[in-house]
Amino acid sequence: MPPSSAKAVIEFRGVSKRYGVGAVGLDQATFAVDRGEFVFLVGATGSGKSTLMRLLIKELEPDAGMIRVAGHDLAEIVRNRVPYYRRNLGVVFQDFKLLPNRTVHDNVAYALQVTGRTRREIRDKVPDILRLTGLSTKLHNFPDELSGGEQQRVSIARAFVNHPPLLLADEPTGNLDPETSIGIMQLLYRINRTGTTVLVATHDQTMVDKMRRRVIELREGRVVRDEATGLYTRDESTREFALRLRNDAPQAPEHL
Amino acid sequence: MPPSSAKAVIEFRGVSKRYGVGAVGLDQATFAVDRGEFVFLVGATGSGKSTLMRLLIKELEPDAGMIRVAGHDLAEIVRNRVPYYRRNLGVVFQDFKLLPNRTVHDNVAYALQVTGRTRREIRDKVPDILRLTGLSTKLHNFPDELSGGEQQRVSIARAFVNHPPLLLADEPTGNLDPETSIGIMQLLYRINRTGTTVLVATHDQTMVDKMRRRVIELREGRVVRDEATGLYTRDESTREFALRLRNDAPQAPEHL
Amino acid sequence: MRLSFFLREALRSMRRNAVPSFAAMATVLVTMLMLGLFIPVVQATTGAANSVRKRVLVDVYLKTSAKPADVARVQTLLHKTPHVGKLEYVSRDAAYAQQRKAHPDLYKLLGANPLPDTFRVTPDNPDNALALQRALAPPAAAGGVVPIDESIAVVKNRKTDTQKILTVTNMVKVTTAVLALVLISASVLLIANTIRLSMFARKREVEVMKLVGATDWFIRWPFVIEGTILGALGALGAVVLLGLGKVLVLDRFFHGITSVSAPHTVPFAALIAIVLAGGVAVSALGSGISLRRFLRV
Amino acid sequence: MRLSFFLREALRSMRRNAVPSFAAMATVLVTMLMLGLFIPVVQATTGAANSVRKRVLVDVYLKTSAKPADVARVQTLLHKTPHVGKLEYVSRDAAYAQQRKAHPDLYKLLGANPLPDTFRVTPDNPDNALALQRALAPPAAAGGVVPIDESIAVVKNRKTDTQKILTVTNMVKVTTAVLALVLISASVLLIANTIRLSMFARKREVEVMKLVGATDWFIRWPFVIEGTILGALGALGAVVLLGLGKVLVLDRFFHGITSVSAPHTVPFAALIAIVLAGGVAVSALGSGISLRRFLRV
Ligand SMILES: Nc1ncnc2c1ncn2[C@@H]1O[C@H](COP(=O)(O)OP(=O)(O)OP(=O)(O)O)[C@@H](O)[C@H]1O
Ligand SMILES: Nc1ncnc2c1ncn2[C@@H]1O[C@H](COP(=O)(O)OP(=O)(O)OP(=O)(O)O)[C@@H](O)[C@H]1O
Ligand SMILES: [Mg+2]
Ligand SMILES: [Mg+2]
Repeated sequence: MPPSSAKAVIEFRGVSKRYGVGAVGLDQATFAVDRGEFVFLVGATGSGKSTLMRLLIKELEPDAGMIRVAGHDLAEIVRNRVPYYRRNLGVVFQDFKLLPNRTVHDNVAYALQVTGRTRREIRDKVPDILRLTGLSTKLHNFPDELSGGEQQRVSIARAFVNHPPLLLADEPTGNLDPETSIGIMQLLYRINRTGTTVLVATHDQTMVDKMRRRVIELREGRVVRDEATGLYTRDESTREFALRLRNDAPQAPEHL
Repeated sequence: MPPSSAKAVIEFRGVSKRYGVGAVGLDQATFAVDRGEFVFLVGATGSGKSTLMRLLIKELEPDAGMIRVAGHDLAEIVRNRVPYYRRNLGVVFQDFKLLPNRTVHDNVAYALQVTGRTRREIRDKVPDILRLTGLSTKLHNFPDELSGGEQQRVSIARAFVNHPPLLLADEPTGNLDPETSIGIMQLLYRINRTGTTVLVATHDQTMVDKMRRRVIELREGRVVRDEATGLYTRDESTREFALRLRNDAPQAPEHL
Repeated sequence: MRLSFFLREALRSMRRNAVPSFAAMATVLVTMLMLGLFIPVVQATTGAANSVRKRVLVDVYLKTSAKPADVARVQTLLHKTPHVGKLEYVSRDAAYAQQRKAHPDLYKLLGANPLPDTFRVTPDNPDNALALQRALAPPAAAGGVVPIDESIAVVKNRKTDTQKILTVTNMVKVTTAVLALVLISASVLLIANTIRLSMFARKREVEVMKLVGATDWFIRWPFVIEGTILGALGALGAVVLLGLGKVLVLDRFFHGITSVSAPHTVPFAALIAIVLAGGVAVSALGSGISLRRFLRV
Repeated sequence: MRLSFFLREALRSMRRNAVPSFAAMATVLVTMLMLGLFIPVVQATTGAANSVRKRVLVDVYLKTSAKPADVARVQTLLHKTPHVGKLEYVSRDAAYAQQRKAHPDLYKLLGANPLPDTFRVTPDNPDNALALQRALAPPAAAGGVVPIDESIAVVKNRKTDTQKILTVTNMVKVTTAVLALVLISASVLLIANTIRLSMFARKREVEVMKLVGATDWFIRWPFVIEGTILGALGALGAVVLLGLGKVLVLDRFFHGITSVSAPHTVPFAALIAIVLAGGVAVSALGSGISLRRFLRV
C-alpha cells in the first residue's frame, strides 16, 4: 500500500461494506481524493455509490478498512462528535431528505442554525443561495408543494449554503432538465474553483463526458476505473465551462 | 375546437390547474393521445409534467377544462369508483411511492391484490416482471434496503405488472444508469407494441432524441410543442430498437 | 382468500410497525386494567352504600301501657300509612330477650323489663324515612311532635343520623357513578387517540394504497383486524393482570372478607367478559373510524 | 437567540403536526382530569375511613357497687396498661344525664339510673383495640374472661363489630392506595405512550436533522419545549374542567356537605398545582426520553 498522501481530503483503504447476506455495498474500495479535486463517481445502479457517500458521512460504519477524511480516521470520531464532523460536509442526498415541516427557506436555514449562526447571517446567506438555485419564488413553499426538480434543488442549496470544505452530491441532477443540470454543474464548478473538494455520484454520462474531470467507476462495490478523463482544465472560467457543457456532441479538444 | 377523435385515449381540453397564489400547474393545456401511441412529455423542472400526471390519475382535480380518458370524463367519476378507474392505469411515480412495510415482491403483488387476483396469478406474474426489471435478487428486501435505482425499478415493475391499457411514467429513468435506462425503455417499447398507450415524462434529452417518438413539451404549464420527431417507426423490432438506442450519437436516419 | 389475505396483512403490519402497535396495545391494556379495577370497586362501594341505606328504619315505640288491642290498632294504622314498606312487630318481651342475649352483662344490671312494644318500620324507599317519620308524628301547632295514635309513645329513626346516612350514601353513589362515567369515556378517548396517532404514522402508506387502486374497504379491513387483534391482546393482558391480582392479593389477604363486605360485586367472569369485549370493540371501531380521515385522498 | 429559536421551533412543530400535538394534549388532559377527580375522592375515602377508625373505643364498665377508691385504683391500673391512648372517665350520673338528654322519651320510661361508672379508653392505635380488650379482660382458664380488677364488671368495645370496622376500613385504605398508585402509573404510562407515538411519526425528520449536523440537544430542546407546552395546555384544560365541575356540581349540589364529610380533602389550589405540575413534568420528561431512541442514527 502506498503511504497516504498528506494532502488527501478523502482516503479509502480497503473499505468493505456488506448488507446482510449477499448484498454487497462496497468491496475493498481503495482510493484517495486530493484537496480541491472534482471527482465523478459513476457505476450501474446498485454498484455502491450511495453506500460510499453514506460511509463518508458516518451514517454507516464499514465492515472492514479505514476511511480518513482530512486526516482523521472516521472510526475514531465518537458518537457525540459526529454532528460537528458532519457540519464540515455539504451533502446532496439522492432522496433529497428535506424536512417536511419546514418551508424551502427554513430547510436551507436549518443547516446554518445547527451551527449556531446568527439570524443576520441567515438573512444574508439563505436568499442568496436560493437565488442561485432558482428557488426565489418558492421560498415559502413546503417540500410537498414542490416539483421533483425543485425539491432536488432545495437539497442542493442546503448542501451549499455552509460553504463546506467537502461537498458530496448523490445524483444532484437526476430530476433536472438538461438546462437546469448545466446550471447546477456550473455552480458545482464555481464552488470547486474556490477550493472546495467535490464528489459527485451521477448517471449522466453526457455530463461526465463533457466535464472531463476525474472519474471513479464502481462495479458491484469494487473500484474498477479511476482516471482523469483526458483534458483536465482547472483554469477554465465558469462561463467558458458552461459554454463547453452546452456544446452538444463530445468533440475533440478545443480552445485549450 | 376540433371534435374529440373517437379513438383518443387521453384528451385534455383547456385544462388549467393553479396551486394557491402564483404557482401554475397547468395552463389551458389541450392535446389528445391516440390508442397505442408512445408519447414523451418534456419540459424544464416545474413546467407541469407531474401535475398533468396527477390530474390523469385523479389525484388532483382541474380548476378548469375537461379531461377524458378512454371516452370517460374524469369529473364524472364518483369518489368510490376512483379505485376502479385507477386500476386501468399503470403509474410510475417520480418519488416511487413504494409501501415501506412491504418487500419488493409484496409491493408489486399489491397492485394485483387490490384487483382481487388469486394467489396463483400473483405467483405467476410477479416473479416474471421482477426478472424483467432485474430485481430477482432483491425479492425480499424492503424499500429502504434498496438503492435509488432499484427502488425506481420496483415502481416500474408495479406499474407494468397489471398490463394496464394506459401507462404513465414520471421520470422512470431519473435514477438509472444509461444501460439500465435503455433496458427500461426497451421494456416500455415492448409494452407499447402490445397495444398499450404510454406517456413518459422525462428529462433525458438523449433518450428522447434517439427514440424518435411524439414529444409534447410543456413550459410553465402550457403546451408549447407537440410533434412526432421525424422518423416514427412502429414496426421496428425490440432488438433493433435497443441497438439504435445504444448507438451513441444521434445520427441520420439509418436502416429504414 | 380475502379474509386470509386481510389477516396476513394485519399481522405483517403489526410486525413491521412494532412501536405504534405496541403503543396501541399498551394503551388498551392500561385503560382496561383501570376499568377492571374500578368496576368492582365502584360496584362494591355502591353495594355498601345501598346496604347501609337498607338499615334505615323507623322505630315506633308504643307506650308501656299499650294493650294488645292498641297494638292491633296501631298495626292497622301503620299498614295504611304511605311509604311504609316492611313492618315488623317486636313485643316488649321479645325485645328484652333479644337485648339480654346481646348484652348479657349490661342487662344483668337492669331490674324489670324497661322496654316497650315496638314496630320496626322499613320505609318503601330509604329516602322516604324522614317523610314517614313526619307522617307518623306530625309536628304539632304548639311545637314538638304529636304521634298520630295515642298509644304511640315515640317515633324514632334507629340511628339519630338517618339524614347523614342518606346524604352520605347518596353522595357516594353519585360520585361513583360520575367516576365510572369519566373512566369509561376516558378509556374510549385514550384508545381512540392512540389509534388515531398510529394511523397518522401510516398516512403516507394509505395514500399510496389509494393511488394504486385500492378501495376504501380493501385498505380498511386489515387495519380493523389489526385493531381487533391489538385490542384483544391488550384486554387479554389486562385480564391476566387482573386475574393475578385477584389470586395473589384479593384471595390471599382478604380471604372471606370480600364476599362479606362486597356481595354486590360483579362476578369475575362477567368482569373479564366486559374488559375483553370493551377493549376489542373500542379498538376495532377506533381503527375503522380513525382511518376515514386518511382515506379522503 | 438560542432559546427563542427553540421556542419558535416548538411552536412551528405544533402547528404543522396538529394531529399528534392534539393527541398528546388530549391524553394529558384526560389523564390529568382523571387524576384530579380521583385524588380528592381517594383522600375523602381515606379520611372517612380514618375518622371511622378513630371512633373505635374500649368501654370499661365498673360494677355498680364500685366506690370512688375503686374508680381511682382502676384509673391508675388503666394508665399503666399498654396500648391505652386517651382515657375518659364518665361517672354514672354524668352518663345518665347524657343519655337522658339524647333520648329523653326513652329514658323517661326508666326508673332509677341503671348505668354504671365507665371509662372510655381510646387505644393508641385503632388496630390495638382488640389487644387492649384482651389485656384488660384476659381469657380465663375456665373459659370466659376475667377482668384484671375485681371492680370492673365488663370490658366492651363500643360497637360489637370493632373487628369488622377495622378490616373494612383497612381494606378501604389499601384499595384506595392501590387505585391511586395504579392511576398515577397509568397516567404516566399513557402520556409517555402518546408522546412516544408522536415522536415515532417524526422519526424521519429526526434522522434528517442528525444527518445535517444537528447535535442531540439541538434536536431535543424543541421537542422538550413542545412537550412542556402541550402538557401545560392539557393540564390547564383539565384544571379548567375541574374548576367548572367544582363550581357547577360540587358547590351547588353538595353545598356544605363536602366540607363536613370530607374534611381531609386536599385544598383545591393544591390539587390544581399537582395537576399542572404533573402534566407538565410528565410530558416534558416523556418527550426528552422518547426521543432518545430516534437519536441513535
Ligand atoms: N439497507 C440496506 N440493506 C440491504 N441492502 C442494501 C441496503 N442499502 C443498499 N443495499 C444494497 O447495496 C447495493 C448498493 O447500494 P447503493 O445504494 O450504494 O447503490 P448505488 O450505487 O447508489 O445505486 P443507485 O445508482 O441506484 O442509487 C445495492 O445492491 C443495494 O440493494
Ligand atoms: N402542492 C403544490 N402546492 C403548490 N405548488 C405546487 C404544488 N405542486 C406543484 N406545485 C408547483 O407547480 C409547478 C409544476 O409542478 P410539477 O410537479 O407539475 O412540475 P414538473 O414538470 O413535474 O417538474 P419536475 O421535472 O421538476 O418534476 C411547480 O412550480 C411547483 O412548484
Ligand atoms: Mg444511490
Ligand atoms: Mg415532476
